[in-house]
Amino acid sequence: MIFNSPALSYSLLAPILIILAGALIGVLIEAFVGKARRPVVQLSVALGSLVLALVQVIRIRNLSSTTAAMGSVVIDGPGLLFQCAILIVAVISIFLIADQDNFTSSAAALPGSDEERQATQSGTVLTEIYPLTLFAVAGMLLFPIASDLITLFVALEVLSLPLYLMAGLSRHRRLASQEAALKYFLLGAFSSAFFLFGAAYLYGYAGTVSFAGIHAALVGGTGNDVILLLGIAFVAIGLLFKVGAVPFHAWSPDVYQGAPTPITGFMAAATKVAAFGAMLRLFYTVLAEAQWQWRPFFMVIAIITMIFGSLVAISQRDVKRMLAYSSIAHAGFLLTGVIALNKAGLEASIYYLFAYGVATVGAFGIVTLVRDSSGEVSDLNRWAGLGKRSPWVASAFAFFLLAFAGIPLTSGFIGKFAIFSAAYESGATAVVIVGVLSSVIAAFFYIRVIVLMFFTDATEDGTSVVIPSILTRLTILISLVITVALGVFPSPLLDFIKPLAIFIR
Amino acid sequence: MTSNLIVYLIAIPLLSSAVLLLSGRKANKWGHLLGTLASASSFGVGAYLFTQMLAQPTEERAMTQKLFSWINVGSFNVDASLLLDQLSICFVLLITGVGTLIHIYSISYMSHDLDRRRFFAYLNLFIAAMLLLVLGDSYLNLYVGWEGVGLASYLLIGFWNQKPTYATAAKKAFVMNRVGDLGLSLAIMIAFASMGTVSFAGIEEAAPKASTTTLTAIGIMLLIAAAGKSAQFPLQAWLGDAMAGPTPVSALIHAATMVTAGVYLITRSNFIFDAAPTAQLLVVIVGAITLLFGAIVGTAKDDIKKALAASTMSQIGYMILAAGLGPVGYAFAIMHLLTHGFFKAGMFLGAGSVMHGMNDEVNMRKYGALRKFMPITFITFGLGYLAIIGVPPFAGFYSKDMIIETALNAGGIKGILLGSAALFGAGLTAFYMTRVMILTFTGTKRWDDEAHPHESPILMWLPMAILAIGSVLSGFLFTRGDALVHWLEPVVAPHEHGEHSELLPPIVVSGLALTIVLIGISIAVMMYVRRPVADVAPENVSALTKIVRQDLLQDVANEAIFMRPGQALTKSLVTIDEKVIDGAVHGVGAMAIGSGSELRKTQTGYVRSYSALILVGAAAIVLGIWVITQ
Amino acid sequence: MINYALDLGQTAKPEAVLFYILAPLAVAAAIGMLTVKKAVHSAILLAWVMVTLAIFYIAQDAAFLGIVQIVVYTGAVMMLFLFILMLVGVDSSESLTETIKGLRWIAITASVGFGGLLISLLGRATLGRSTAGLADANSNGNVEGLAQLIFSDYVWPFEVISALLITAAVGAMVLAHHERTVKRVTQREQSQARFRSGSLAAAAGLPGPGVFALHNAVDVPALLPDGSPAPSSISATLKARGDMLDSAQYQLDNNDNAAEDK
Amino acid sequence: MNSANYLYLSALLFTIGAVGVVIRRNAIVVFMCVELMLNAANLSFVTFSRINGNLDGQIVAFFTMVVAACEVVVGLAIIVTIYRSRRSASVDDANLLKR
Amino acid sequence: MTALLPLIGAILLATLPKGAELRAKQLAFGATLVTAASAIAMAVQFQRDNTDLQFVEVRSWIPSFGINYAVGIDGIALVLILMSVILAPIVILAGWNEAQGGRWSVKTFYILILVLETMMIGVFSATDVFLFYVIFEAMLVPVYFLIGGYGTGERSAAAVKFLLYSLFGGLLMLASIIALYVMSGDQGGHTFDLAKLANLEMSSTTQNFLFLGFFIAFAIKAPLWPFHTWLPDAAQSATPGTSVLLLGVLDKVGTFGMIRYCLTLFPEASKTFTPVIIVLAVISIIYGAILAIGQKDLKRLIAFTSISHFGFITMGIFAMTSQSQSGATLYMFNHGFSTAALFIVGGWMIARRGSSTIADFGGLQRVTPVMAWCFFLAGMSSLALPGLSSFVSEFLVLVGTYTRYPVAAIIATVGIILAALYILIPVQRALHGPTTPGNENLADLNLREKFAIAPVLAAIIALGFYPAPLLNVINPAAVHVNSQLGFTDPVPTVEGK
Repeated sequence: MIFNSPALSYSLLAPILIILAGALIGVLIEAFVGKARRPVVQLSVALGSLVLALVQVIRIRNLSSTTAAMGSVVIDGPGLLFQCAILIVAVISIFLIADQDNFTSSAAALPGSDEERQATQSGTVLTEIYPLTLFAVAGMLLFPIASDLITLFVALEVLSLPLYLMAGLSRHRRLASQEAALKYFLLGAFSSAFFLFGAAYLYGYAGTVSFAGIHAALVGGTGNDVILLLGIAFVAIGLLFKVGAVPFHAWSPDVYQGAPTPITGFMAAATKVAAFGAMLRLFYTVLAEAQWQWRPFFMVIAIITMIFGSLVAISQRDVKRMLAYSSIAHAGFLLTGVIALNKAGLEASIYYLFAYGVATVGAFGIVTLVRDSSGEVSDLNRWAGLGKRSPWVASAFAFFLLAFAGIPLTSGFIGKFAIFSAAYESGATAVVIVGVLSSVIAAFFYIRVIVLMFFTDATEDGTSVVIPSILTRLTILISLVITVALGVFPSPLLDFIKPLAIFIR
Repeated sequence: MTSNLIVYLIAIPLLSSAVLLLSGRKANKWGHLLGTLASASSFGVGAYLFTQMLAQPTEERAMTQKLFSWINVGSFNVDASLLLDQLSICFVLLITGVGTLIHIYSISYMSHDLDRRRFFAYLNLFIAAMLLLVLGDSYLNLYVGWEGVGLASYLLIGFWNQKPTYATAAKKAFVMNRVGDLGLSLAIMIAFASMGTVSFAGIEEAAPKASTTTLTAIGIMLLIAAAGKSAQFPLQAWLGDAMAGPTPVSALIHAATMVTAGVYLITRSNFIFDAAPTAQLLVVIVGAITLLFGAIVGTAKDDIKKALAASTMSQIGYMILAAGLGPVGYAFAIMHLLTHGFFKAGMFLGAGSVMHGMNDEVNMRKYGALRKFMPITFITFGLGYLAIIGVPPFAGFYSKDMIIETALNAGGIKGILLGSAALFGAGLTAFYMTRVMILTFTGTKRWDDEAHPHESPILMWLPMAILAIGSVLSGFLFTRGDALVHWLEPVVAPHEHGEHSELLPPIVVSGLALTIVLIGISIAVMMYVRRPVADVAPENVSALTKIVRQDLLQDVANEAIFMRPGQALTKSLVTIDEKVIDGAVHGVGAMAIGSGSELRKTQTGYVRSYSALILVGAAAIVLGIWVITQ
Repeated sequence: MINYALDLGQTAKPEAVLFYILAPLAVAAAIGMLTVKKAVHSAILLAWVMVTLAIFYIAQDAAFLGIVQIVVYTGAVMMLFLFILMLVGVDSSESLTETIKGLRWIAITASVGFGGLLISLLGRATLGRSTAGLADANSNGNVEGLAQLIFSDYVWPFEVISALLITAAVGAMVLAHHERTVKRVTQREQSQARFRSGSLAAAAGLPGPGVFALHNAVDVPALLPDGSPAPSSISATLKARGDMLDSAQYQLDNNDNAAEDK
Repeated sequence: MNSANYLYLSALLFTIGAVGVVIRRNAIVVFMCVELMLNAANLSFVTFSRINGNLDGQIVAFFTMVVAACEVVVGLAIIVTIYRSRRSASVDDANLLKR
Repeated sequence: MTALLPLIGAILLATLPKGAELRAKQLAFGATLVTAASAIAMAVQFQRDNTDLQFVEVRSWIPSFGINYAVGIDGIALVLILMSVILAPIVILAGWNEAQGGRWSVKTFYILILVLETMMIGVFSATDVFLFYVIFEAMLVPVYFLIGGYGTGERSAAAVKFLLYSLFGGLLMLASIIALYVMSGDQGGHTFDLAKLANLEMSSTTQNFLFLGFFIAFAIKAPLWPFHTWLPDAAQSATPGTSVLLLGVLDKVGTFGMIRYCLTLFPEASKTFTPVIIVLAVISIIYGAILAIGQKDLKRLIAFTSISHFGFITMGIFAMTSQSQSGATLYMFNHGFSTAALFIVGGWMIARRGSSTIADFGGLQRVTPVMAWCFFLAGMSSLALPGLSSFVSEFLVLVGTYTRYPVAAIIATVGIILAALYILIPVQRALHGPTTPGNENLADLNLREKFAIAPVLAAIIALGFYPAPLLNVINPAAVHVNSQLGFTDPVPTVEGK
């Protein structure tokens, strides 16, 4: 028996390795660097590794169309684009995460205990957030380029576990935050089980776990489709859970609301990119030939998701919950991109994911700013009159909402247009029409928030906008600039995406 | 070219009106003078043009002036162009002549009104619009003038609009006129659609080739227009209320000129009516009904102006009747129009003079024995009276007699019916006009002591006197050698004598008419001279009288047929708009919100129900697979 | 058994016997897991299922996995569960009455539907090939075969999984590790504080765990099972001095009432 | 005996695990049910590994065990945290976030 | 392009310091004046008889979707742009103080106005369907804030209703645009060029559906019965200036869109739907008029009159004769001015009285004669009094419609009677009668206000007598539109001179 030593092509894996290295350094910093200097050092390390990874991703874009790590991953255009998007979203989010006011000072202390108070007063901060974030980013980077089921599953867990943890680390309303972590974890594990079960069937069907092998089996299959379909179904459930599609969405409002807001923003934006990246790869390359079986299911799910997300968002009273339902609706819109199953759909999805991700981080960034004496205020009624007190913050938020609503001259519009036209091109007219109609419903609740901020007089209790720290300001500003730029002048990005958006099998 | 002057007829008063309106209070001192001067200059231009026309041979008398191309879209070409021919010059002279007199009268009559300048501006505006009406060379130009006089009429009726009833009267007049305008615009549309032109000349040329149906449709629409403007049945109701305006306005607009525009329209459109017998028949029916209607209403009016208004309505009924009789009647219609312009304007001015002396009292039952206090008014009014009831040789005799005669000769049962109506109308006219005379000038005084009746100043009585002279002489002048008939021949189709055999010889007709007039006078004398006149209208009168006092229920009918259903419709539509249409919109919204909050309940907050949801979703997908792999 | 389409070839007789004995037991244990009240029992039943599965792994030529299943899964992971169960309260038992309206029906319908359809579908499936067996793959030994794959083809996920382990470690630390902001109070200091607090009652300390005493002062007699004070439980001196308190006020039912009043 | 029987068993165990997640209230038991589901999946992998004649399935099962171990660490940490805050391990009590 | 001028103004405004209200107003006014001047200069250069698009400018915008920044105007667009740029300074001058009661600063108000003006010019000149759609939708935002931020009463509800209603229509249009885009891809390359899209081949069913997508969007915008209910609410709540821009200009985008997009892109479907649309238009005319009569609020009343007027415009467009088509465009222009006059003067009345309920006024003619006269004249223009500009257009529409759809024209003509009622009733209640308590001390127009309203009224009168300058520009374009659809005017049954 001869052992072939594996060729890993480290340069192609470098982005992930850089992030992992950053994470490990972060863990070591926890052990060896003094408390006072930790936040700065951690932030620099995290930021540095993210930027470095981004640079590396861009550097290897011409080396693309290669498999690496013994076929465990595929480095191709779309993969790199997803990685880019994730890294950019992560860079923006990291500033927000760096604003430590949002995290508990001592996760182990009981909520409301003296210990917690003392920890907070002593200025202790939870710098473990940084390595955890980096681990999650590493998982996300791996998720859309994974090209076998094992890597996909591992990546799924790598990105999920840190998020489960971080969801429970809010400084304010800690019970709710812990509850969010519990819910996210239990349901996440539940859906992972489905995913794994599906993977088992796919393996059973194809006799291999590699995507190429599954595709080959699909093309030249000998048995009937039952095992395959079960496999697709269960794997899809796992992925649909991550993107928050109905009926696998139920976790997202609760988790979005309970988690610390910067984490919510990061999670909402980056997880979506990663999960849709994986989904697009799986369904565009591996399972494209089985489209007659899975597309009808996806159409139904997309339609239900769009309508449900939009309708339920209307009656929300909490801004984070509302954004959660909005993200559900957006998951529906993005599913139309999966359904499209053509190159235009892929390009549109990538564009949409990036635009949506950036705007989401920005919007959640603003949510962190609206506080009262006991912390962040996410009750919408208390946002009334925000436009009067802090016109700039309110305007920025309104702009993000308009982008979500897909009003022209914002990035959301171009995304919506692109993704719907791709879906229409593929003949999914019904989905497009439902999409358009639910956009109207969606617009309704975005506008409601705008009304509340600008046209309603403030209630007497003093909700105020804190002066944003320089970091938060950076997050919001970058998101805003990108959102405007993508709305008015989307060409550079579209042109950048176009030649790269070709999956290799 | 003299035709270049035509535009000044209109431009002078229009400009004057604009100056008066825009210059504001600064012009209060001289505004009335400017207005009068403008009207007089316009009359001067008109008179000059008239002399120029007289100097031309018959065929070349008509002249046109093209100002500019007004609307030019595709084949729809309308020039702003004026036509002065034998028919329009009659009107020009009447409008500017009587108009000028009334301007003069108004200087004094309105001297105490703070807004006299505005009054003159409106009068000038009216003169300009009315001149445009009669000078326009196409229906569309006519339409501009047509609505213009409506606007002026609205403004003048509502001149004292701080009184709500007056404002309402103005509105009523405008709206009912608009009903007529509807007819006019439809007539224009039909004409354009079928003949591709809207000018008089063009339609006259095309009319013979057009189908009778088309022409009848146009004719009926024009009749509606005429009925609206000339207060003919069934659009007569506004005229009585229009007396809310200052008396000179009533004299000029609601007696002499504007209300006769319908007659002008029908006469001008002779080429259409002549080829559309059905429309023509309708015209005479409308005329006959209105002349009786007005006369009957007039018998029960105690308000001197309303009595005169009813009389106007009736007299215009005569004119319409005549115009409806075709080529034989047009000239007589115009003749009656002109004579009526003199005597009715004179009488209105007389009534104004009486009111002037009586603290603006209009109720004749509060008059009595004014002859002594207002001799000039009495005389001028009396001359007008004699003219209107048709006593020879006053003007009304000639014109009305001709109409009665023509009507009788219209042939067959139609002729007899129309003739009888005209004759009966003459009797009624005699009755109610005598009643007016008696109640106002003779008998015992019934006025309060606060009233100090006095004669009006010269500026007021002079115009009355001139008009009185007109009422005496004009009829004789027009008929001498059939002057007016021949003058108008080129416009209205040539007179074809002997088409119908005469039912009765003219002398018999005249005799018959005079007899009936005498009967009317006698009844009036019996009723109001022999018996004392109460200073309030008696209540214990027959049901018929009550109905007549209510203008034969015209307002009741209008209210019942149009106003109340209209209001109900408006109200219900407003409700429907709010509840049904907007309600549907809101309903959709509410449905979205409602279903949102229902669906929201699925988010129970229990992890276990979420996992159940995932399980259900998975089961559903498995079921789907189960179905498709069946 | 019903004749399903899914025919993957026959196994050896002993394996069949093994399966028909163990599989029903595993299913029974799994169902039992759902129906027992105590979490600990559930854990034991789960461990049994896992052991069963380990046996099946070994039966299916996955010897390494079978051993790992027992050592790692049943041994380590289930131990962790049991530790936590101890922490949370080993005796805590859960009422099995459903509190969320309608959920039980939904759960039963969905699960019967899901399971039934799944099994029915499996019965319908064909793979177009029969069991290949692992004889070839395991020709160099099962462990060697796995090692070959793990360190060549699947080395990348294997490396990445280390990230998972670190995450788990960091996570556990974040949630459990107390950052000391003040010096920990030593036992000595605690005891000194008790005695200096001014009240002698505090000095005695609280009763130890598992002791059903409502009062721990020396002047209160213990209670006999019938509720009467035990005469031997109190010092005669105190009794003589009359300092003994009436233990009736600490009767169980009285105390319940007192607690409620509070 | 047909090898497919392992698959039926696996499906059955998976379903039972899923039901357990839905009907049990104790967070730890719920989590154990998830473990049961993972085990069921592993059984499928091992069975398919034999059917397919390669060891990939066993590799996945092996990875699953590692992943499950990590998950257990994190999950139990979360459960303990919430237990310490609430003195309850019932998932029904964690019901602040809803609607 | 002229479009950029107001935008530059807006940016300049944004740089102004907080307190400088007067400076902001002056700057905004100046910017709109310069824009107007430049637009008029452009109009002078416009070649009348050339039916091609002029002042064409094409720049690549989003090449990957085939989207260009492509503009160009024909006679119809020119007239509408002129109307917009002329109304803008008038609105600013007339509503000099109307931003004061708003939620935000005066500066913001004028920034929004100027941004809106930019978009107005853009939307009329776009020849790229995508560009048009972008501006069409983006325009909603400034208007939304103008209504919601500076309006009165239930302003936020009205603003939301307006926005949602418009968005609904807009998104239906988006669906159609997507379909067009996809089809263009199938037929020789993705493009949004209007001319190229007009030549797409598609089945009649497809065409019908896509037509509806566009038409409903425009019918909501215009607004046509039964999509009108947002308008009265919006008009009631908006400031007069906003209302002028909303009804006078913005809603014209709807009717303009019908000409430019519905007719051009879907000629067959346009023909198919014409009967339905004519019926809707006639219903709008009568319904709007009757509802106007029933209104108690002055602004709502004006809004409903506009619904009636938009009925006329729509009818004119779809009757597709040269008279009706030219008339419809002219109507758009004239309606802009007469509604502007009504809203501006009505706004002054309301501002002075502090109430928009008609019953609260009374006898204004005595107290404020100039204002009363202006209102009266505006009202006369609204009821299309011959001699005023709106008469020409209304009559052209009617006469043009009659030649093809006589019954519709006849019913529509009944509207002129109702018009008399809906104008004269408020005139009587507000201006006539005794001066009611609360109205005795109202101030008459000041010099600024006179300057603001004078050009509007002058235009109304002058164009009534001499509409040729506009008609000459409109006619070729209108004929071009009709001939594209293969329509020629019906020939009169009798050839006359």
